[in-house]
Amino acid sequence: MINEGMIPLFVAVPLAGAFLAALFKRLGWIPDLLGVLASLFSFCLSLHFILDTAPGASFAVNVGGWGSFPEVMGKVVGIRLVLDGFTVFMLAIVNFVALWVSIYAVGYMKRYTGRWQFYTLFLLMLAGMNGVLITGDMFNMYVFIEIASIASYALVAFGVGKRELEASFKYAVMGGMASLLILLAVVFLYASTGTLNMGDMREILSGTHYSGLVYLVFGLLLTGFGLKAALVPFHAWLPDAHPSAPAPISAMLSGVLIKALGVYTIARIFFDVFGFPHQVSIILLVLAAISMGVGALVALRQWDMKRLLAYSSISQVGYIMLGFGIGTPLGVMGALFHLFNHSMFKSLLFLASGAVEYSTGTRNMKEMGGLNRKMPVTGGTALAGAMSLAGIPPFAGFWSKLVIIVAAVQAHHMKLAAWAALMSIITIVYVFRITRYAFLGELKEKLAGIKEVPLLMRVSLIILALACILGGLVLLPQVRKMFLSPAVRVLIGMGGV
Amino acid sequence: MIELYVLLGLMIAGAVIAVEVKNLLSAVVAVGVVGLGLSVVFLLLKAPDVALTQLVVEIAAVILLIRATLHRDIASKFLGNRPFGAFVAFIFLVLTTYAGVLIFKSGMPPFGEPLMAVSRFYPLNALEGTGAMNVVTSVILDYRAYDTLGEATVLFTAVVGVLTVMRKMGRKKDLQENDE
Amino acid sequence: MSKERERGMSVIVKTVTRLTVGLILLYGVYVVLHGHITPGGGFAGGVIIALSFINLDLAFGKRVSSGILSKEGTGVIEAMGALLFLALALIGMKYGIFFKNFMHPDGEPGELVSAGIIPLENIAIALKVGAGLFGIFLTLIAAQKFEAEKK
Amino acid sequence: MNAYMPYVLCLVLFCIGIFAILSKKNIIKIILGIIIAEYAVNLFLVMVAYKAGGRAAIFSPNRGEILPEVMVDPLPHALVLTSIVIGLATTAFMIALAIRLYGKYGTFDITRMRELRG
Repeated sequence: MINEGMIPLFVAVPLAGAFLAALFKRLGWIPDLLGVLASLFSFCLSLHFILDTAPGASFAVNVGGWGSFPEVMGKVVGIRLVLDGFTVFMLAIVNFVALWVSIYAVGYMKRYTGRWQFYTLFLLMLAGMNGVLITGDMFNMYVFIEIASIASYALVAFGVGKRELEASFKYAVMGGMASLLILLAVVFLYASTGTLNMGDMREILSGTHYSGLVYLVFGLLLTGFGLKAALVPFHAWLPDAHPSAPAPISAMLSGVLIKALGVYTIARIFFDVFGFPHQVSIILLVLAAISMGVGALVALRQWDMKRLLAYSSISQVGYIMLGFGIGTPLGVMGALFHLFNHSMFKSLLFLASGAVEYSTGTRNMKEMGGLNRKMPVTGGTALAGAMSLAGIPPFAGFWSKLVIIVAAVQAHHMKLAAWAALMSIITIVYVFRITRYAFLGELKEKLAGIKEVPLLMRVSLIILALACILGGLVLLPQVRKMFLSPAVRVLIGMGGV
Repeated sequence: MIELYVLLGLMIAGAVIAVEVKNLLSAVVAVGVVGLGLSVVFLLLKAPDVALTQLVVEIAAVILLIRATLHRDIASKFLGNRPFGAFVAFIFLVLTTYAGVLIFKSGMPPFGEPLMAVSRFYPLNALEGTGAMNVVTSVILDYRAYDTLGEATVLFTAVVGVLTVMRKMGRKKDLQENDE
Repeated sequence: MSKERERGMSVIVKTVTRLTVGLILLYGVYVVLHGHITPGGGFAGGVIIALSFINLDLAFGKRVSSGILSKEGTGVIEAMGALLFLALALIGMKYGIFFKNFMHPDGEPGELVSAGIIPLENIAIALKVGAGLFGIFLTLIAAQKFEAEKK
Repeated sequence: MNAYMPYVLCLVLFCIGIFAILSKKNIIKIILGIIIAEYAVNLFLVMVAYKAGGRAAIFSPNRGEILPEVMVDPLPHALVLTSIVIGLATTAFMIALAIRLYGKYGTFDITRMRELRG
């Protein structure tokens, strides 16, 4: 049975989990259980919306029953939640990663104090991301961005060491500034259109010639969301914040948070509300090209495993933005597919680096070596993720990069296509460094006594590795029709192309 | 509307003092002045709910800030600027002001004439639809109650976040990081 | 400093506080309960209630205020307030709509009991905000001892 | 005076805040910058709502009849309430971070916190 009234549960259930975890903090295992159950529930709900509805169906629900009224010419007076193909696609990714990360964390977080705080913040972050995804209201989007952001600042500082606090402060300052810019843009939009609902805003704006004010809004939104997505001129916080967090949180931050808060919002607002104007396309292409280059080249020089992965995230988000910037159906499909793949392999790699740190106590790749012998599961799964990141043919990452490059060629962006291809070669080089120094080679004497990580952590690693290996199947017509194509159609159908 | 300009001028002066003064405690007090000016401006602009909330939140924020700055010997020690950041900030400032002055004429309704395309609905229907005499309350707790849920959650997140960063020890013993 | 934390401020401050703190608390409760009729509401009222406790703590020292409400207590009240608000939203789903104002209409507009669930929501928010802010205050105040242990 | 003058002054306030965030070394000053910029955005919202000659958006039995047509725009007021509380939350969290950072480094100078590079 499908019921659009169930849409608010994506937010309500994780929130209830968070509040209950704070209430029952004394009972040791209750927060863990609540964390896993709430993310399991959201994942099942998103699966339910994918499998049991016609592909491309779109649902809307008015909170409090305040929909459109004739007194204001059919505009929406309350908050409307919208669930369409793109939303479902993102919800499935976010909640899938969250589920396996929460299971992984049951084992991993035994090393830290304050478990209830971890799960409360984790669920708040999940609720914030889900809220951003399902909302159809500009200001509501800002509120949920803030929930997810503040939870992530606190989670980055979870270890309360010098580095964690410093990284968290930088992240909080940058994120706070981004939020202010976004809020300012929302106010400008409200002042000039008189509504906050995205659908109504599109109707009001589509008839008119864009005034200078709208271009100012473009600038503010691109800066704000660019800061959240860590596109290159605005990326300074990411390489500090993502490695400092505990490994499950690094996986969430790099895997899904920057996408839900930065990439999704840019795609949703610029494609869906503004109809993807030409100027934005050019800016996105430029930012994407710089991000790809800087991220990959700096990653080459890193010895800290998590820091390398963080720079790699900047570069890969550049690929996603390249696909969006091209703006053709093929480009958008490549971008969404790469978004899916990046969520899988980057969270897998961060979890694997956490497993390595759990066993060996170090993140410096110079001190590792030959870990495959002692930790076959971690090594094997990390290898799968690394191959997917590098874009070696049978793995999923190859197909998405191929689609993006083909789309760039089709749209006559030859230089960008060549640049993307060159950067994927550099990606292969730094990925090779991870596998070469950490997992292959001679086992260091110091590490002779290490053990494989506990069962729950291994399960998460294996599932995510399977997603990396089998991710290419998303391109099969049957799966694509259900999962990927509706999302593409949402963006293109409304967009300028 | 001359009083509005006087107050705005006072707030800008207070902000400049807060940013540039050497003593931290003076800076916090200057921000308090800006906040109080803000709540009076809210009253002038016919927003009593907002003025009340701003006033009490201002007091709370200043108490917390003074707790953070007071009793620290370096409260009066002056730390300079970051030249690069100041440069970026200066460019941002010039661009935004220029853009703002140019752009307000094209697309913004003038001050004092809101569009009220949607919000025309609320004063006309709030009394019947929700039963609340205070239209702003009817908006925050009925028409847009979902936002308020989010807002309450933000504060909850901040409380848990404060508890999290205030823990003495992040990792369990014998696993402390090297820098500890 | 630590002595002041233990025993509070001078006798003048204590006397004035003793006279005013009840009134501040009462005003906070008034603002919360009349949020749907007059300016104010759960947030403003909740912060005022928290400020009355903070006032007590600053004037009389830690022992008096934590005798009334400890840090643990604020956490419990805060979570309860948040859950109450969420529960009000979820009960609406029984009537088919998230955040349905299911008790409206229930009284003449302008009376204390009117406006459906809005007063209840105000109370939930006030509990949450008041306890949360006081909790933050207590946590940050306890931080004074970090400095002494500085490495 | 120009009909947009209040907006421009508000933008100036915002820019002062952003300037403090980007250029100051002292982390308390950075927090103050965020607070000021936040005030500016809140002020902007309320200015957008103002209607010349309007009344506050509250019906009152004691003060005679208030026509709904002359009320100022209530929606931005609701948004400002939300954004004020969000601002308080952010500020409180950053103050906690500042206290901890002071405990670890013994200074409020952000340029001397150099554990992270790259």
